[in-house]
Amino acid sequence: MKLSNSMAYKSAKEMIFGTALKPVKTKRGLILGGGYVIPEIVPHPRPGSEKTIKSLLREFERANEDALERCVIVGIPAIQIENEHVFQMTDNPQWGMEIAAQTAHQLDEYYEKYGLKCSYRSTIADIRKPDQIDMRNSERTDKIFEAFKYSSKYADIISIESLGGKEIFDYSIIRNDVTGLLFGQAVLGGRDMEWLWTNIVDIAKNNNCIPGGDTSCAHANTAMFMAGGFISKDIPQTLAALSRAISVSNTLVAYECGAVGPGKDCAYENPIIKAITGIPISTEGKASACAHMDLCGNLMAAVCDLWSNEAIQYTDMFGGSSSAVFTEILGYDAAALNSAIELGFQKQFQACLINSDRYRSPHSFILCPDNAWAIGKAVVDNNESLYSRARAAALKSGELMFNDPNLQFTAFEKESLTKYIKELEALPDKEDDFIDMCLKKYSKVKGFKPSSYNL
Amino acid sequence: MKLSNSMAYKSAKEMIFGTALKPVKTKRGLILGGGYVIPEIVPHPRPGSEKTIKSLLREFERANEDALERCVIVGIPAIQIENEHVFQMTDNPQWGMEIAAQTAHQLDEYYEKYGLKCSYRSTIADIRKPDQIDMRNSERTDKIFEAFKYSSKYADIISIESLGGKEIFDYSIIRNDVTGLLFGQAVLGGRDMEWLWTNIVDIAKNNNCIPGGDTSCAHANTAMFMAGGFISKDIPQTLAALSRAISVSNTLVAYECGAVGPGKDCAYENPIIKAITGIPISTEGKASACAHMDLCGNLMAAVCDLWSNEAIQYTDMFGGSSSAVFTEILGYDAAALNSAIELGFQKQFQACLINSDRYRSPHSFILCPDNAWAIGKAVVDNNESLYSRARAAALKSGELMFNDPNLQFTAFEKESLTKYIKELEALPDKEDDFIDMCLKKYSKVKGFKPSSYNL
Amino acid sequence: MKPKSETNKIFTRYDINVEVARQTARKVSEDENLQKVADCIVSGNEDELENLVKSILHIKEPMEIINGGLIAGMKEVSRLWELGVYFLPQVILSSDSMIAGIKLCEQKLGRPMEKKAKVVTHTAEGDIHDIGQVIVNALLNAAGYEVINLGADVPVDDVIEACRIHKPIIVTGTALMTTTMTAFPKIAFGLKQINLNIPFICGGGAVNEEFVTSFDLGIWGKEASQAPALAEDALNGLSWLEMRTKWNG
Amino acid sequence: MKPKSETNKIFTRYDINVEVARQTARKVSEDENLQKVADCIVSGNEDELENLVKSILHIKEPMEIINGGLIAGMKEVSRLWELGVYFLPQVILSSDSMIAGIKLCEQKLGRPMEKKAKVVTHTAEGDIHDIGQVIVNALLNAAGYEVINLGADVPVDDVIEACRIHKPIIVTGTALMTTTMTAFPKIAFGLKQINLNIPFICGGGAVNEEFVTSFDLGIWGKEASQAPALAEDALNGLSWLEMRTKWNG
Ligand code: B12
Ligand code: B12
Repeated sequence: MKLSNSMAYKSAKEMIFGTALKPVKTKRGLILGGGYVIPEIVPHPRPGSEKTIKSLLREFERANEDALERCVIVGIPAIQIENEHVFQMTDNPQWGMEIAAQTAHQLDEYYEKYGLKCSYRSTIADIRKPDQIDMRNSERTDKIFEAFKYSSKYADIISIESLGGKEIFDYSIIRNDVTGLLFGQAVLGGRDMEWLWTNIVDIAKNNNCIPGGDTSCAHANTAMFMAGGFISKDIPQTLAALSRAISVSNTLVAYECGAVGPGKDCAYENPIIKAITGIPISTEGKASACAHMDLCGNLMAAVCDLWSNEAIQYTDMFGGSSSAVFTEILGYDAAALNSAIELGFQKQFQACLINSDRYRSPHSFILCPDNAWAIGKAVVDNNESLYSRARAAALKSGELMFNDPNLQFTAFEKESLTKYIKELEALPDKEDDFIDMCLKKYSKVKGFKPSSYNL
Repeated sequence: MKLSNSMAYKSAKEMIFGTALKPVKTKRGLILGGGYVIPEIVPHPRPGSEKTIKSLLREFERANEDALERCVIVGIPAIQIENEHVFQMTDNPQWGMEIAAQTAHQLDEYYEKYGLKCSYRSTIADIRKPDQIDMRNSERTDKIFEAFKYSSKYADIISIESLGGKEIFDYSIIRNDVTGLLFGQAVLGGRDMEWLWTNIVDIAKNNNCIPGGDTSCAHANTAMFMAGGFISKDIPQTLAALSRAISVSNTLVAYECGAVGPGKDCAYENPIIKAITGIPISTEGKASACAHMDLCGNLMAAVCDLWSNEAIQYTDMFGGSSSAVFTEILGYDAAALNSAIELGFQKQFQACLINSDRYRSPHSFILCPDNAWAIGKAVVDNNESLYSRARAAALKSGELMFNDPNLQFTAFEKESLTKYIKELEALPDKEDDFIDMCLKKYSKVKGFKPSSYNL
Repeated sequence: MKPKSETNKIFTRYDINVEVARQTARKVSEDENLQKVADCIVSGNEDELENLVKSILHIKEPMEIINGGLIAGMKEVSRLWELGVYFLPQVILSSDSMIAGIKLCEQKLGRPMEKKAKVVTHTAEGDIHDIGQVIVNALLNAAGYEVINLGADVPVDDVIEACRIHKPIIVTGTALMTTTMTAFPKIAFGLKQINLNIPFICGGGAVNEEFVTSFDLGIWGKEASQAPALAEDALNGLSWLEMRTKWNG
Repeated sequence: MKPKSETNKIFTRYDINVEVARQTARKVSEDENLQKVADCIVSGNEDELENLVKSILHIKEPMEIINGGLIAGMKEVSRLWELGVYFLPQVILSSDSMIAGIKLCEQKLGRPMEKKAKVVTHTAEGDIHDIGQVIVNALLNAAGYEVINLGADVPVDDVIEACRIHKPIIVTGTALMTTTMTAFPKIAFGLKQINLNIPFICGGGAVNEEFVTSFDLGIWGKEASQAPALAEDALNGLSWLEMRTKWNG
């Protein structure tokens, strides 16, 4: 695997929602990143429905049908549906397949009857627990690949939210330990992704399916979530920002192994990934309030190709099921963006989205297209190793944060950031040295097995 | 009462979201229509909670608290909370008051502790059923005024969704009878509002409360809802559009009697009202998908001052309670609009919103600012009577629809529209003649009592 | 079918894409006069129909006009509505016309025409959202049932009492508010207590299948247009449980 | 307090508006050495603390160091955390340091220091979202409990078995998925069947008060920071029902 050494976009100014340098075409002809933004709805089954394959099929049938029907009712021209596997669907790969097959059939019907352009992403659950099993060698690992094989027969796109390095990340995030984030996310997570995605891409190719991409959800979103909003006291916002910058190193690996996008919605690092690779990305923001909060609800649409809601549990609302309601909301968001494209106001519209959240928090600040591009540049300019590029990304984002006087910090956030940057600067330059250091430092972490990462 | 004879705005071009010619200042200093858009969240109690005052107080306490807390968490600078009375709150005016008092207290706390700018609208339920009681003389009528008196002690703003003319409207809407809409909405609804609002404005003044405004929800939204989306077969979209145009005649009456805004969110006729009066308006669009669909989810934000969600039932979602989640969504919508204002891109942003829905349906078409203004102009130019201005509005909107070649119709919609316009043209010019005709024509409608309207 | 505007990025007018080829009503009678009556029904022209029926009553038996013209025409209307050609107001106007026509015939007959059976309809206590019920009333009327219309905001006990008195083949309820739908299980309970196992069709935006099938007698009605077929089943002797199995789940 | 930026239209940084005046830790001991130990705990510096404890152990009794330095320092940390001055990582690092210090003292003592009581913690079967549990572990540890940490994705029977063996004063569960939280009532049922009426504190994003209080033994835990106080109540002999009344409802 060759580490990226150049930027797909010459500058952030060229980046805009709806268009990616390398668009992706799905089975029913829908093009992602091909000039307009497409909503991606993610319904989630209700508790209890996972008990039998029959009830789970019925649950997804309803949730997906409601979404498709709502498209026709309000005139949404195109939609992508994502079904994230619940544990049972990957643990019984046959289940995942039956649901994928049913969904593909539903899409076909709407495509035939109404001309609704639609595609389907199936996201396999990473059921490997780094601290409990050998990541490359366990029954659960086998099941994951089986699930990929089965689901890719029917899905347009396959994805995963992989868990490599999670044991070290979890240990570090609650200890203010940015070294541990580098090690867990970039070194371990990146290695796990390389191994995983080499295999996934093969499977996808064999089944004429699109290898979508991965996310550092397990790490950077945990950090974002814990940093929370303006009354949380879990971790400082600045640490979440650094975790996000670092995550580029591992998430990028999926594309370096042959994934072509669209990137997973929950990968808030996707603007940086798009700047480097030119692949189409799915992002989520304000409508994902249904699942978790972030402080960049508008900003995240600035360079999206698909616009998503993270995951909405199926339930009844006055206006129809939650799946229908959120499809409608996403559909209108996309319509406004596409309207801007059609009118030639996309740059002005983008500016409004960015300006809404640029200084709302350190985490949102680094995801603005200009900063995202700059961080991407640091990544490709320091491509000696997964480690070196992650460290460069973190340092760059620190620099950016400190240099913009409009970005405000609480005293604690600022203090912490100063400490993180000092710590990062003091780290060894070579990945090998860094790994040696970390293997020692984290040897006592419960369940950490270097062999899981071939170390 | 003098019928409006001039436009507050010289042209539609001057109309923009966030700013109204006649801003309104609420108790804690929050200014509505004073330069930026404010989210208005409307939580609705869960079934069962209405059983006792204790459980209802607790329900609203939670829903309101979640909304306020979410503002602080994600940094929303200002919010208006609306509580629409459920039947029990108006039927027992004391209940409505206790909830208003509790809410005012909650707002005070957040204002003191965090500086969150906030206000409270209490909307009394119109519990008069035109076909079953005398609108001006019944126990229920008394209770409504009592509820206004009690709630206005604590609320910043009071509103109602009045039901005058509903019996004739309901009869007519399912019979494709545009004459009945004119009679029910403009003649009867307008007369009811005049009587109602003369009293409400007095009560508000006595309690240092703002008389907000009314809506033709009972008529035009029922029509909009029945016209539905692209697979409904209840009534033609063109009839919903005419019902909307007509509704201006009655909704306007509240302001002619002294209401000063903000107009009620569910009044989709508000852009026209704003063009005529210059008052600040609340509107709803995409986020009100949680309550009902419309085909103008983006468009409705084009000239809004408050941006609302209609009503969201309290429930748990992954990301928090539905009240918190929708506050966050509305908050981001408002942030993008305010960002456009700050950047000076408000006209471009507005164009994107309008372009998204302009040709989505006949109903959305007539609510675009240019058309809204033109309809408003027809209203003030034909102000001999409630009837004449409603008829002029309907004819004008028909003309607009027919004259724009980009607006598409189904064959049935077009046929129907042709028929409605012919029917409207053939009607008498004088209101008295029209009333005579209608009193005869609708005498057999079950429960219709002309005395309810002093006819 | 293939998409009409492959390039439309903002919205798609699916209604225009799929607009049903506009079928017209079929001929229902060889008899010129009866066909004219049916035509009036199909076009929903009440005034014209009344004049027509008055004049034909001189030359035809009332029951012949009812069966061969009025009801035959209404059947065509129902067919067009089910095909998606007709919209609701067209059905209502036709139904109004038919009722007016039948009234004239009944005057001539000197007795009311026999209805298929009685049905009771209502909108839940505390709820004034009755448009759904109004539609149901019109459709059941048009299908030949005697509709005992209790109106909106009807107390639980009044519904039970009406059922006790009228012994309808079905009772319907409409609720659009989650705070009012709770009346339905109470009504069902009350009916069972006096041994009236009447199928209780519940509809309206607030209720869903899960809720309505959570109490005995309840059958969920999704669309008002299902009301006549539901009544038909009850008329044919299906129990509430059989009806639920057929329509729900 | 008055709003800081009356004109900010887009967002307000409430965190900056309300940032708590940065209090510092108070002095906990007159003894210079013990105060140094406490300072290390407060700053969460594990390496320095270990060196310090090693050297002081030559001149002080282990139990004196534990009580007068380590635990006293940790109490200050808890106070700052409750005041909103300290963030979670600061608490965790302090707790790590304290544990390391206690270990050294125990070596000198020649026996483990006595813990307050045993607690069992786990994350629900099928669920790998265990950060909530990790926080709970650290806080309970820091508060002097012996934590039997069963980890994530723990089968129902394993939780029951662990309770049977360890007889903890409380058992905790974390579930972030609505599809996994269903394990909790099963565990509660299993515990009752073998007559273990252990307060079962359930937390995690998926569960709410309503759900957790719908089964016996269940007490809803909103914030991980409540865990030590909950354990304290159990230690003081409160039954699960008394605890539920106090913490929920
Ligand atoms: C129009 C409307 C009104 C009109 C009512 C007009 C009328 N006479 O019905 C007016 C303005 C008066 C009104 C008032 C209020 N409303 Co209102 N209203 C609506 C709206 C926008 C549309 C309802 C409608 O007419 N639908 C069209 C009909 C055709 O649909 P339907 O009845 O569901 O019927 C369909 C099916 O359900 C089925 N069906 C129905 N019955 C039956 C029966 C059988 C046998 C069968 C087979 C089928 C069937 O067939 C139909 C389709 O074919 C809804 C929005 C929504 N999402 O529903 C809110 C809504 C129902 N209203 C709401 C509220 C809160 C109110 C008020 C309390 C507001 C206030 N504070 O003033 C008051 C109510 C006061 C009271 N005590 O009742 C809430 C209810 C919340 C809740 N679930 O509890 C809703 C959901 C809107 C919201 N805010 O979210 N409202
Ligand atoms: C980070 C994260 C992950 C990480 C998990 C990291 C980890 N080791 O925990 C990763 C990426 C691995 C992940 C994976 C998945 N996730 Co996830 N994840 C999240 C996210 C964004 C944040 C969770 C988090 O860490 N919160 C921070 C902690 C501190 O909060 P907490 O545990 O709730 O604890 C607080 C309180 O509850 C309390 N508490 C907790 N326990 C206890 C105990 C006691 C005794 C007490 C007193 C208090 C207490 O204290 C804490 C506050 O002080 C949430 C979003 C959300 N809204 O929750 C989704 C979420 C939980 N995930 C979700 C899903 C669907 C998944 C996947 C299935 C996705 C997929 N297809 O791959 C997989 C799960 C696979 C599996 N079998 O488990 C859904 C769950 C939906 C549902 N309700 O069923 C959520 C809600 C997001 C969404 N899509 O909407 N996820």
